[in-house]
Amino acid sequence: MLAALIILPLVGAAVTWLIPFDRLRPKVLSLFALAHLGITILLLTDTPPESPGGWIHLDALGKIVLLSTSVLFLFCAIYSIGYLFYRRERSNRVLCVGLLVCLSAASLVTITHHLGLMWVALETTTISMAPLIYFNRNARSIEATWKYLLICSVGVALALIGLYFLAYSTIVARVEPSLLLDDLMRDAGKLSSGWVHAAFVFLLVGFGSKMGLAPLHTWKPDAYGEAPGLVGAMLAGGLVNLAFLALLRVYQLCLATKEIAFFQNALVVMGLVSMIFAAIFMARQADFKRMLAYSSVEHVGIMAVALGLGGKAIFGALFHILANGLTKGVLFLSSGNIHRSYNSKRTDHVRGAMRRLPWSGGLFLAGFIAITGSPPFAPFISEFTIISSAFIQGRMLIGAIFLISLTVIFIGMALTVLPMVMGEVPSDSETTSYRDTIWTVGPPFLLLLLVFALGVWIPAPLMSLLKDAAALLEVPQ
Amino acid sequence: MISIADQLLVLVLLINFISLGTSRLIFSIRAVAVQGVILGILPGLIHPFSWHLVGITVGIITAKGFAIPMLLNRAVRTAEIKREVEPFLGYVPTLLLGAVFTALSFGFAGKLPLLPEHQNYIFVPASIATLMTGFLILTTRRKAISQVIGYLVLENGIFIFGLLLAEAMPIMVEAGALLDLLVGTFVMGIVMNLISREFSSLDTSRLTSLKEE
Amino acid sequence: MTNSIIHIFLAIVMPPLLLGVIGKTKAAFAGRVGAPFLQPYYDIFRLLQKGSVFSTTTSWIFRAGPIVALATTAIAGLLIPFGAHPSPISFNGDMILYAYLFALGRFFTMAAALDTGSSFEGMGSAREATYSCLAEPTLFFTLITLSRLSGSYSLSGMLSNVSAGAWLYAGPSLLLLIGGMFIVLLAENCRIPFDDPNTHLELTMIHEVMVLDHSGPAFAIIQYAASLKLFVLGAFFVQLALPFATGKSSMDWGIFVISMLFLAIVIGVVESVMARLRLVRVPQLLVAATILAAFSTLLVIR
Amino acid sequence: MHSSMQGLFDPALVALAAALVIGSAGIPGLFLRKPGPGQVFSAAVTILAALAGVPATLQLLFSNTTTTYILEWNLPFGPCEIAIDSLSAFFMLPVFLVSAAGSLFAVGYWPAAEHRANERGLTFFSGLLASSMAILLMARNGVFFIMVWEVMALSAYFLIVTEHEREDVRNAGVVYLIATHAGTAALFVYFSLLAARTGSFLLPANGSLSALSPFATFIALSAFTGFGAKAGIMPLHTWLPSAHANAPSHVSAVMSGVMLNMGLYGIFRTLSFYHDPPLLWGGILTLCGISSALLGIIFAVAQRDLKRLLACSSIENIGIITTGLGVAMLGVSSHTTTLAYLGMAGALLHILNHSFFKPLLFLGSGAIIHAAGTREMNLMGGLGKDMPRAALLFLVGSVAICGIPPLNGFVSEFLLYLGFFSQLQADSLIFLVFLAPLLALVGGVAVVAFTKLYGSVFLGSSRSSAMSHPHEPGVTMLAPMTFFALLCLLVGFAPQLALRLVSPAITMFFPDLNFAAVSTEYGAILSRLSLSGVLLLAFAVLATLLWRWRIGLGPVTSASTWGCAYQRGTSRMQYGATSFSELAVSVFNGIMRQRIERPALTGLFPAVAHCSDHPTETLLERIIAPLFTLAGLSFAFLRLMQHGQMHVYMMYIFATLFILMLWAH
Repeated sequence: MLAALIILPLVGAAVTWLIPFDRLRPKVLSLFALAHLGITILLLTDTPPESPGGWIHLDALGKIVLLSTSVLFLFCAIYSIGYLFYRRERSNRVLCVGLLVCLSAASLVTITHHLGLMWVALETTTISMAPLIYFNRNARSIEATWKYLLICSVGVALALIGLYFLAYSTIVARVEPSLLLDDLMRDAGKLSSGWVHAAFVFLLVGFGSKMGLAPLHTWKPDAYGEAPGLVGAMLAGGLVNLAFLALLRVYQLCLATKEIAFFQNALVVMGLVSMIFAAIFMARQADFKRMLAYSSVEHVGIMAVALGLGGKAIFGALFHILANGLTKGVLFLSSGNIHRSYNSKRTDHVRGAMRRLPWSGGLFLAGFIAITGSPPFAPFISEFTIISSAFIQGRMLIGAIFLISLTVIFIGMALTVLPMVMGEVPSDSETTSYRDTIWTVGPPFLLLLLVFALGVWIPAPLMSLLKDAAALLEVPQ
Repeated sequence: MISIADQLLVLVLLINFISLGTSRLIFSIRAVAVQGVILGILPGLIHPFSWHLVGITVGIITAKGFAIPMLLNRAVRTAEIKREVEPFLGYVPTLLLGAVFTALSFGFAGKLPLLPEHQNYIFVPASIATLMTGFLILTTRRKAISQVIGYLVLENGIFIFGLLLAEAMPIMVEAGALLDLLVGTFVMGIVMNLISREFSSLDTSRLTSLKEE
Repeated sequence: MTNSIIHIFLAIVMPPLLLGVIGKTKAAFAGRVGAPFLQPYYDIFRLLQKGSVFSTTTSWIFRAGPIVALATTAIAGLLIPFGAHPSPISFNGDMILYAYLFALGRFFTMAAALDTGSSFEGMGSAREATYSCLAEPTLFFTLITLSRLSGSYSLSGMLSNVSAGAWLYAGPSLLLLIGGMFIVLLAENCRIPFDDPNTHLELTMIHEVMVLDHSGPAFAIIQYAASLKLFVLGAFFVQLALPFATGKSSMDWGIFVISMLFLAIVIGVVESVMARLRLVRVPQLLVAATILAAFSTLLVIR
Repeated sequence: MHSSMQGLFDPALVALAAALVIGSAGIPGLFLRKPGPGQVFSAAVTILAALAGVPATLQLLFSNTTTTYILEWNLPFGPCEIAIDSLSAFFMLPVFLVSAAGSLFAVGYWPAAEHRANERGLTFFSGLLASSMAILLMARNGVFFIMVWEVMALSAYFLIVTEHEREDVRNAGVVYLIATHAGTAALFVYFSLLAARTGSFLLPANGSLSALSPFATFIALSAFTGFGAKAGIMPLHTWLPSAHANAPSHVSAVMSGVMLNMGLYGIFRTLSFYHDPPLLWGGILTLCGISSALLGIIFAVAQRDLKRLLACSSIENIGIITTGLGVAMLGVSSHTTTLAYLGMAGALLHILNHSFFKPLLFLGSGAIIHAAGTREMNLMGGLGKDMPRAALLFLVGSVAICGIPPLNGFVSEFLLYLGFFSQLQADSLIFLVFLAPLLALVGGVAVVAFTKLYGSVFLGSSRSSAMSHPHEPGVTMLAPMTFFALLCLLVGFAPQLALRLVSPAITMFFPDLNFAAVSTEYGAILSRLSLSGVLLLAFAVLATLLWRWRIGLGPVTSASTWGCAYQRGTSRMQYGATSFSELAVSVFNGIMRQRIERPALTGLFPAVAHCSDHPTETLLERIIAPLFTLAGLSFAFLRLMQHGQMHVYMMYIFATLFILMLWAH
């Protein structure tokens, strides 16, 4: 069953590679995405025990990330049917194949407990996304791909050093050398602290640069800005969470070593820095896709801060994985539509989107409201949990900085988004063949409904799942 | 045997300096290739014979010694650029910095809590020094190709450290690391070819159109 | 009961007499014989006999203006005590009603003026609005001081308490009050130095210009209401300035009437010896009055 | 009414149901292809729901029992309680009345047939706004409160930007959205701190908290900021004028008449938690209140836009209410029952009054705009002849809002005056009495503002040809206005009834104070007040009759206004709105600046020239806008960090690594 999770997308990749028709591929893609989601749900309902040797083990944390990734992927796949219809000028073979390979690697990240294997899978997702960012085949997209590739590779290389340090610390401690999470946590007490500390730093920086924490985020605006909408959605809603999952694993290890304080403080500081960066770069943003990229920087910052705060905020962080992922889907997909229709992603060209594309414009506006943490949408739940726990823990300064940068970000985003969607369409604006269709509007709309539903009511199973996951990250007394 | 490994590592350090000092890309590519070959030999010197060892050695030598350099050479040829002109930091300063870093890494390695059997080899300082060299190249060179070279040197540094735990680490992680290096650089190579087609140069200082104005 | 009847009788009959007295005084200063004391009564009756002309631009507001002005002043007259005698209607906080009734009257007078659509009347009502809202605080400071001195929250209470005795322990503040209140009295009734009831240079006028278009009975009502207002505010001032009270009721009524006439003479004197202020100076004088009253309040509550 | 409902069903549920029905009233319209039926349907449903809700609310108000319901929700913020006590019920009354009236007014004012583009959204969000406000008053869980609060704020935003093709509307919307979001941020702090204090997100019971506990003042201040921003208390009022001015009039009526109350409700609720508020809180509230009242009305005088003037006067009235609340708090802190009672009674009664006359005026302004086609007062005039009924109703509103007897505005201010005076004999808080002259000044300036408004709109003759055939509004527009006018008169002439309406809320607010004596005493005083009001009316009627009789005797002729011997008077020579207020504005020049561009006239026969004036938003244009520009510039400078230079990006990474390494060891 677990193997199917990995193999099915690979099979899909092979199939889509062989299909000669561009019109057919997205539909096949959606079929495989649907199957993947089905398997995921089966796995969530009855989870297989961990494999002998403990390499493969789907625990609560993995489940959350797997679920959000799979759901988001399904909607992106369906969206691609409508979207690629408007991109008939070029073959979508690489796109579909890349997406499926990435999905397979992503599933592997979520189900493995072997840090080395997880690292390999993570690097695979990075590489498999590179050609997708280059989908538009122009100078800007090639530059974006280049930066994305080099920075992420360096980051992941640093993570590898971190892993080596961990392994070496086991050797130094004369315990059975291994990179299995469970073994490491068992022997955590004995490991030599010097190496472990160094390992944590390298892992934080490595996975942080993949996740896009400031100031390691420099690739994000370029990659998100140049990639097609659905690729952006997968990057911002999927890959980010995978990197975060890797950080969660490190966090578990820190908890086991009882030397969590430094890691938590580092997370809080980097998270706040990311939010402040986002606040600075969000204001007067001339390109709405880059704006979304900075919003993604903001939200990984939020997750990092939540993780660093610990306590109740952990719940917020875990719920934010879902909330942020799905909301980013809404934003990127609808922004993709707007981009198609105006053939520009400059905010001074795009005006009156609600007039020209009532659905896409409205969805974009709603997504903006949701992502800035306004109820009744899911991100509000997580963000409020985090803020309140910051204040309840008496960490006023953190709470204050958090809240202030949220407000500044809201102002910046509002000043960018509202002029786009409101008002009249300028007479001189370019017109394209794009029209809102059920295929391009349906997926983001359903995602928005999902975000709304999660904002007012969390289903009991999901709630228990979140609680279990949070229990894994509780500071042991 | 081990002592030979040490001398080889000294060679590796020298190669670092070469790649820092030279301005001719072809030359530094060759240097890195040689470095890769040496690294391929090293495991054979420090570990008892096993087929797994052979596999790794062969894999590394083919990847680091031949596949990747070929790729880079092709990129250089298609882009028709011979040398790294106006680096962000001059060659002499980078060499000096490299020297400083190497010295520091030796000093630093002395303080690390190493296994006694690793104490008296220069594996750790060499790996740190190579890492530092990689950083230096990445941060001081503008051309895309020299940054790939920097990335390779970085990976080599990591690999040297990996030697310390070759027997501790299951094969598939090493293989995975290797594979990633390969695929990563391979994709980079493709991208670079695309770049050279788009811009007819691999100078990343030309790749600065994506920024906040 | 009898006192109430006398109160109402005086309120109805006496007001125009004050105007007559003022006129006589001014005439005396000018070395003329002047119109008889009862001239204002004649005027009002003559006006009542006349027909009336209404501007085509006006609506019912224009007609309502004088009536509301009269009604409000009359009710205010029922709230204020005459001399030592308490007023017919009196309850805690009636002083606030007293102050706000004038506001109601003013609102409708101004509306009526604006209803004619004449630029002059608009000008007049603009001035009236501004100056009266500057005069408002002075009245309240006065009320505060009195209420503090008397410990009562109704006009009758606080005014009947002010007596020769009060002057002994609160002399300075009362003096300041009288200064302030006299200015307000002149301003509210549009006398010199704020306004000139019988000039014909419209540009310089405040109240008179607002009623330019009223004619016949309406104008009669306005005239009467104006005199009543002078009477009502005057009663307040007299009770403040000349708080003489013998125990005997009839005596007190006599004292009240005499002191009202004396007030009229004083006003006449002031109007004869002073010139009209330039409009820009008017607010300054009003603010000065406010400051006087505020000081008096500070003196009593510190 | 009450007794009939008693046995049937629980009024709280009725109120909740009514709120939900109102909220969903606009939904069918969204799916109907034909415009019109949806609007009419929603109006009808809303009115019916209100008819059910008002008696229920009244019953809840007078029954001192509070029934609590637990709403099933699966969010990690503890149980979600819903309850209606007297305070909630009191605030809920206007919600039903005004929203119902507004929905009826909309049918005539914003006919679906003429506004196909935006009518559906307008109807839907109006319903949502109303119901969210009603539910807000029931929320007893902090997080649920914030959620409903934000729904309210957002639906108000969408109502404001109904005509978003207009530039100024968009700007107004942005300013509003930013202001309300900042306010919500303050509320996040507020509820978090409250939870930190009580251990759960449930709102604490009356008087259960002590102000001596840590952070109490911090909690109160965050509440004042968050709720004050919504209520428009100075200096958090900047969003208010443009938002109210640019929304459709019936929306402005709801926003100004009810939504501002929600901010006040938050403050009231917060203060009800504490049994020992320190003097500081009352002091802050009083100070902010009186300054909002004064500055608000001074801003109002200078406006030339009809609805902006009304909006500024909302700031004034909210200020008066806040002053009353502050005085009441001072009374509690100093244990003077009379002061607490009078302040609270004045404040609550003024809330009620404000939600009567302000909707009346805003609806009236809607009728005016409908008739005149402009909001610019300088272009109007003489509308009173074309729309006499609307003019009469508007007059009632204007007199009421100036706080002039015998209408309702005066009653609440009267109570406040009594409160100010009540400390005169005591030795503590004696300086409160200085509020009286200030409030008097506010009243005086209000008279200037509203004579200006009424005079320049309804009186005289039309100042421009811009007005397109003014006409009397239809019955759907007149009926709501009449309703509110009658309410104003009722409260004005029978204030003792109104006092009975507010007293349950007061007793609930101060559970441990006994108001029996004072309430009877002031009830008596108010009845005297109503007597004198009746007397005034009677006298006016008598005078009118006499006068009519006199008129009958003499000949009555009509001619054009006497131009003081000037023969060529035109209607453009009338005193316009700006010229009327020019003198008053010049008096308050320092506070309220009116930017006037005067042409330089030279020579004997100067060429044609134009003079323009523009009342400035002191806080917004002098302080906030420059701050934003500054922030924008500094951010633009910082954005250079993202310069596209690859190797520097690498340096960022290694620098981070290095710093973290140093930190780790």
